[in-house]
Amino acid sequence: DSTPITIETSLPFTSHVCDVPSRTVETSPKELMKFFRDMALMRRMEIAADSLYKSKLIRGFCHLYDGQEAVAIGMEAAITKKDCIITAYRDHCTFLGRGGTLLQVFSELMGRQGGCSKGKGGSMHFYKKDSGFYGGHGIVGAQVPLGCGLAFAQKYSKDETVTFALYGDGAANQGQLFEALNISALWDLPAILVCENNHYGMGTAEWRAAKSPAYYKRGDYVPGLKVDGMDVFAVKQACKFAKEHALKNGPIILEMDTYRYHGHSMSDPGSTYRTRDEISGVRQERDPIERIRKLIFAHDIATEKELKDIEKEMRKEVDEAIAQAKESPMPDPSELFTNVYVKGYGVESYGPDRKEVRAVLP
Amino acid sequence: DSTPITIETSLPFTSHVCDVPSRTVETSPKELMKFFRDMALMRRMEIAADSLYKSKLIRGFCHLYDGQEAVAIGMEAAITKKDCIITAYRDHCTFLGRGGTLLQVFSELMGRQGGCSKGKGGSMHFYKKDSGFYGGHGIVGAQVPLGCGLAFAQKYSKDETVTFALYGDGAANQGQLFEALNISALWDLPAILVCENNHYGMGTAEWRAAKSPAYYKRGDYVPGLKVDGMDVFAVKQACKFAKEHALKNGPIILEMDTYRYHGHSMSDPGSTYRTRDEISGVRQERDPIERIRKLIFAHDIATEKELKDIEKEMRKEVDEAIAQAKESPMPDPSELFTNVYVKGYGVESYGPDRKEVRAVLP
Amino acid sequence: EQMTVRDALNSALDEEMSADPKVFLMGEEVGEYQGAYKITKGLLDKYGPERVLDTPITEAGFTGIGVGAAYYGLKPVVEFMTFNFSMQAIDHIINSAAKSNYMSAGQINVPIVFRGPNGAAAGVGAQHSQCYAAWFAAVPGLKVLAPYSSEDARGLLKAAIRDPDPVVFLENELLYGESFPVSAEVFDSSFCLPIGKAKIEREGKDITITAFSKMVGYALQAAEILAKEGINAEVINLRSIRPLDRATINTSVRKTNRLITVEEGFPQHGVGAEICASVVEESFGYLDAPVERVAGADVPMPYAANLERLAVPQIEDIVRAAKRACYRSVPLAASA
Amino acid sequence: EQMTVRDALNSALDEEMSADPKVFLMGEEVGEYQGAYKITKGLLDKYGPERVLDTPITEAGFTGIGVGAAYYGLKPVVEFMTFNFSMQAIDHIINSAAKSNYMSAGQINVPIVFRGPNGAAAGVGAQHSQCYAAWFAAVPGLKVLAPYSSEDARGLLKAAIRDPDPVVFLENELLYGESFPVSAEVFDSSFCLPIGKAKIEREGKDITITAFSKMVGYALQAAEILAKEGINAEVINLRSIRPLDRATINTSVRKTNRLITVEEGFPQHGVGAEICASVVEESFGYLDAPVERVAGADVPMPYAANLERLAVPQIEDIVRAAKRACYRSVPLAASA
Ligand SMILES: Cc1ncc(C[n+]2csc(CCOP(=O)(O)OP(=O)(O)O)c2C)c(N)n1
Ligand SMILES: Cc1ncc(C[n+]2csc(CCOP(=O)(O)OP(=O)(O)O)c2C)c(N)n1
Ligand SMILES: [Mg+2]
Ligand SMILES: [Mg+2]
Repeated sequence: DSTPITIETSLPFTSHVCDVPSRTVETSPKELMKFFRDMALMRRMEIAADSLYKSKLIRGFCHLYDGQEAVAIGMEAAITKKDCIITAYRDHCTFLGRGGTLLQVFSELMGRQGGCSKGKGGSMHFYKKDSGFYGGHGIVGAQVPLGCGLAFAQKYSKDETVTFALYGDGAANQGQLFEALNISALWDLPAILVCENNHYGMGTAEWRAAKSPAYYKRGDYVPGLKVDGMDVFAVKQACKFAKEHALKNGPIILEMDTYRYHGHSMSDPGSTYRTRDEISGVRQERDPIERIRKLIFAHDIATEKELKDIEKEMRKEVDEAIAQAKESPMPDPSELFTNVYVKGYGVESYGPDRKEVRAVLP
Repeated sequence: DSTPITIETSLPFTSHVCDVPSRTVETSPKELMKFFRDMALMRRMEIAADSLYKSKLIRGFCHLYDGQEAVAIGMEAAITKKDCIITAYRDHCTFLGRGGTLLQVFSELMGRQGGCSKGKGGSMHFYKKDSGFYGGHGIVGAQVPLGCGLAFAQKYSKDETVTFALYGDGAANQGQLFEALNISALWDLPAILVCENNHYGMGTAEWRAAKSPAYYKRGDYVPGLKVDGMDVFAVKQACKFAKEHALKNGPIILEMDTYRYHGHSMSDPGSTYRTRDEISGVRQERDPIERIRKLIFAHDIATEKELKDIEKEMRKEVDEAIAQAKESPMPDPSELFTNVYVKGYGVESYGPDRKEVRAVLP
Repeated sequence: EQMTVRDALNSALDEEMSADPKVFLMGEEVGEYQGAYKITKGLLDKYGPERVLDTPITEAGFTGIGVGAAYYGLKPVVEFMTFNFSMQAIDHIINSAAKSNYMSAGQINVPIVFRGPNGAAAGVGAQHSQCYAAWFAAVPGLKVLAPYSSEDARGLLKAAIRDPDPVVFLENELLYGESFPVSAEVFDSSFCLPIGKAKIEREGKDITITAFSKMVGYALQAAEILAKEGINAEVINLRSIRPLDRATINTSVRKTNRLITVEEGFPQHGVGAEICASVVEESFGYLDAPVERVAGADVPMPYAANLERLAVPQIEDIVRAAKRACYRSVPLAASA
Repeated sequence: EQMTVRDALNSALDEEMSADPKVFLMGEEVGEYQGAYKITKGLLDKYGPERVLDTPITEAGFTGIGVGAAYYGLKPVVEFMTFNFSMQAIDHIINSAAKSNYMSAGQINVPIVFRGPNGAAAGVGAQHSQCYAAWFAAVPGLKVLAPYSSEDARGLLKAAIRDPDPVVFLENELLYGESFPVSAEVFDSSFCLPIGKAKIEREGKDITITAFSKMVGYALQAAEILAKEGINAEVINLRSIRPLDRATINTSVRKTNRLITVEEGFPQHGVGAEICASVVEESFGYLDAPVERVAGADVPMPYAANLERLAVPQIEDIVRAAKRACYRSVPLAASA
């Protein structure tokens, strides 16, 4: 059902040295249902990852995205797979948004062959180059210049596409971001810097890490927009606006006001540096999925039961993917030595006991 | 003669999120004569360094400061030796301003024992810790966080002093500067960032390296002042203002509009990326020494001949220092192994042929 | 009595801060969060926000600030959440810290400690698992320490903080929670270990095994296994990678005539290569078998558990290499 | 015919840019200024500002941008004015470039070249003289090349640009102006040298000398002197530090039974240490004398001319070490 429905974004946009997009957006029952379904799937996937971690099937770092779903979904709704996305370690949902599968996600998280990086990357290093997803980066801030480099390549190749480089409020203070922004502005690169401001960098509240936590203004001479990142329509509208802007005028910053429900990673209970009231307040008043649920009801698009059924379906999809992923074998030991290089020139590479384990690189 | 004389700075100051200091400054015949003498000495020293380089007595990189003298002199006039200064590789005159001697300068430049770093540092690495000069740094931008660290230590030690960290227009784009500024602002450090904007970073004009070459504004949420860096009184006034500001409110940026007459370093003729007219225009209209000479005449403080005599005297001082420096011996070969550590624990260190040359570290 | 490595580090920081008001801590999450790995737990409460400083995630900036404060005479202890992030700040560690005393002919010494977990942890992938021991210890002007036990951690961290030169202090996340027996002496607030001295953890006569950090534990376990097969291994805990205690290593090899080096880092230009070269230079004639290097695999760290296990030395790798070295007493060529 | 190293590099860049529109150059002063050392002279004029990009002095930013462009499939050649400044960007070289192909299981390869002068120049002091060969070549995922002659420079740079993996290309400022004889083949635009292969610059039977970059010239001159004293040295120009051509080195040592390694970088964990370890591992029984390492002094680079000379290997250091190795044929211990 594609009947147009006109709605307003939750809040007006606030801008820095640029126009503001309109608050009025058009949607349809179909789009509303899609947003609900996609976000519910992400939510469920992350909850499941949490359990898998607790049962020790996922190891190391694991950063969950629940609460921030509207950013990934709204952004995808505004762009195509020819546009590029690059993000940090909190990358499961971004990958899913780009068309990655649950099976790839869970296989990667459990270090199996079926993972999107064949089990070699892990939670922080998801990629899907064929639909413009360039990772999954573990070093805070690094993905921003990398994303500007993708934008450079798009412009160099005259592709008329743009790159969205996502980073956190903590990352927003990184010097390399300012370096890359200056170069992007000098060269008019179609780079959109998306600050996912979830208000904490690990245990540090934004104002403790930034003298000026108005991240949409931090580009100084680069335009910026502040966006309600819990409202998928605001995100979509802002990303559309930004893409047009970037193709014409070069870089722009989007600050997405969002929230992560989980702790920073699995070792962080997420409750020492913020109150439980704060978290439940956001859940009650700003949750991106609940917002869509309400809109669906308001426009009589589906019943409570129908939405619950969808959520059950999502849960089932997730459970099935996990079951399948568990069947995916561990990588073959020979994979230890593959992909070090594209071209290995037949030289030798070594294992810990080099007299016992060595391989000739292809 | 300390009779007060009231003058106006060449231009009004332009400010960014702060008040402007008054253009009216008080001076005296004595101060005017001192400024003339000090700047003339610097000028002569740098010209002599140029000749020494050309006769191969100075090796490697050598970055000259002629044209920018008003910054070093005006800054010193506003502060004490308990305040700290840190700068980049263009450091000869800053060192002299802090009370270093010509003999130390030329000895260091020629790699002799008498140098301020005993010949081990070279042109880019002058220091005078006993009067608050912390170098002389070769890596573009690095001195800015280092300077903020000095300011941190001053505040930590409750010394009520400040640090001036000098950097070029090219360095102004370095990410570490933005990182250090954010931290300095969060911690209210008494750090004064002095951008010596000589309009070129090597062969790159400011606007080719910076989307926004308004360096006094680049601190965004940090106040800034734009200052005529060719007017020693404007510099002095701004530095006084900045010191007071920094002690009370934390960091501030001073952009000094200045000019280097020489090329970037000795291998750069300095004339491929700018016109000879531009250079001679600055010399004729904005030269910091000529400005003082005119003021001295305008206030009938000395005659043309008297000033010429001073310049001759400076030349003689410089020539004598060079002659003396030439007598200073090369460092003793044993110095190769000194100062690697303060505390060497009696371990061995090695020369290229370790079986032949090794030393026990003290 | 027992003490965890975490407590050893925490108590060392605490005591040195209490002894010298110039000592202060800075880094990400060291204060209110009590440290990402809780090494700085309780110190903000005890010493206040002027001496325990939470920084933004801007390693280049805060490291530069730390080094500048050390120029002035303070004694900063800079925590990297892990040493992987030190690469963003490495220019300050090398060019601003390590070289200043030399360039200034002794005017500007830099009493600073850079500390944090180094090398492989568990399941954290390629960007979070690198060992920086060989890199940092290549650079004159730096001192590089790598504790294994609680005694090491406590004694070496105290030594590092008191030292007038820049010290890179490489911890291991997987050891933080491990308990070690410690003597009464170690509990004393004056306790301190010498920089530049290795420790013979286990005496032996048949083969020398050098290791540092977590690998010391593996080497000791390998030595137990070897003992059962009649091979009596001497295990050297390097403690200091720079200065490297060449004397202790060579003395041991001159006794055992055989050498295995163990490390988790990449093999090429590693600590093992240096030790091998140092022994060949000083004690060539004493070697009865080729030196065996056991090191991290020559690949970025994979995530999958089975591959990760293959990528870092295991006890059996050490045992196997040791046996190879011991069963071969005549140079290869001679027997070929 | 003769060609300078500068012309060799310049022509290689020119030809590869003309052959492949995906190749572009970026760095400080590479365009309008024609390169700080004039390696990119004329290329802005020829290829325009879209393919020859002057950057601000922000190494972390522009290196990250270069790596990102390579992710997308372009072939950036990133110039560091000198490799000393690569430390500001080293996180991108290691974590963003070297590890991506592995972490993505082959999805994201990174066809990029990082080039510029490396190591000691003349009179530029401690912060501008570091050799990064051992550091970079420690890291799996990178390839590290170090040309000596014009043939090397041309053939290896072309190979680096065509290679699908990240290559660190270490030049030497003091060689830029040097002329070398080159064959007609080298002038051909298809000319290319294999990555991972060393070159035997001079055959000999008495001792093997390994070297790279400027030190190859010193080794050759030392070999001339040694020849007059009846010592016939084989000189190996490594060309590739990673992959290291262990086969060529070991084959040579099995013939000569003696080895000297020469490099300008710091000794600890250096290229010499690795070569020594590799030879001990593979050819221990063939060694008739301890391996001799000749390397930069274990100190930051001093400025004064006399100290600087003492801080880097001289021809006489190589000659002396070679003689020591040759006059001693029996292991030390045996004679002790
Ligand atoms: C350079 C660097 N320093 C430190 C870390 C450790 N670390 C990982 S995530 C993180 C917090 C980042 O916060 P933010 O940018 O707000 O992103 P969020 O996790 O909230 O999505 C830190 C400190 C790192 N990965 N890289
Ligand atoms: C990180 C780094 N990159 C490059 C260089 C080489 N370099 C030395 S000075 C310089 C230009 C700096 O210009 P600016 O900051 O304007 O200072 P000025 O020389 O004009 O005083 C460059 C590119 C360096 N020393 N450090
Ligand atoms: Mg955040
Ligand atoms: Mg400049």
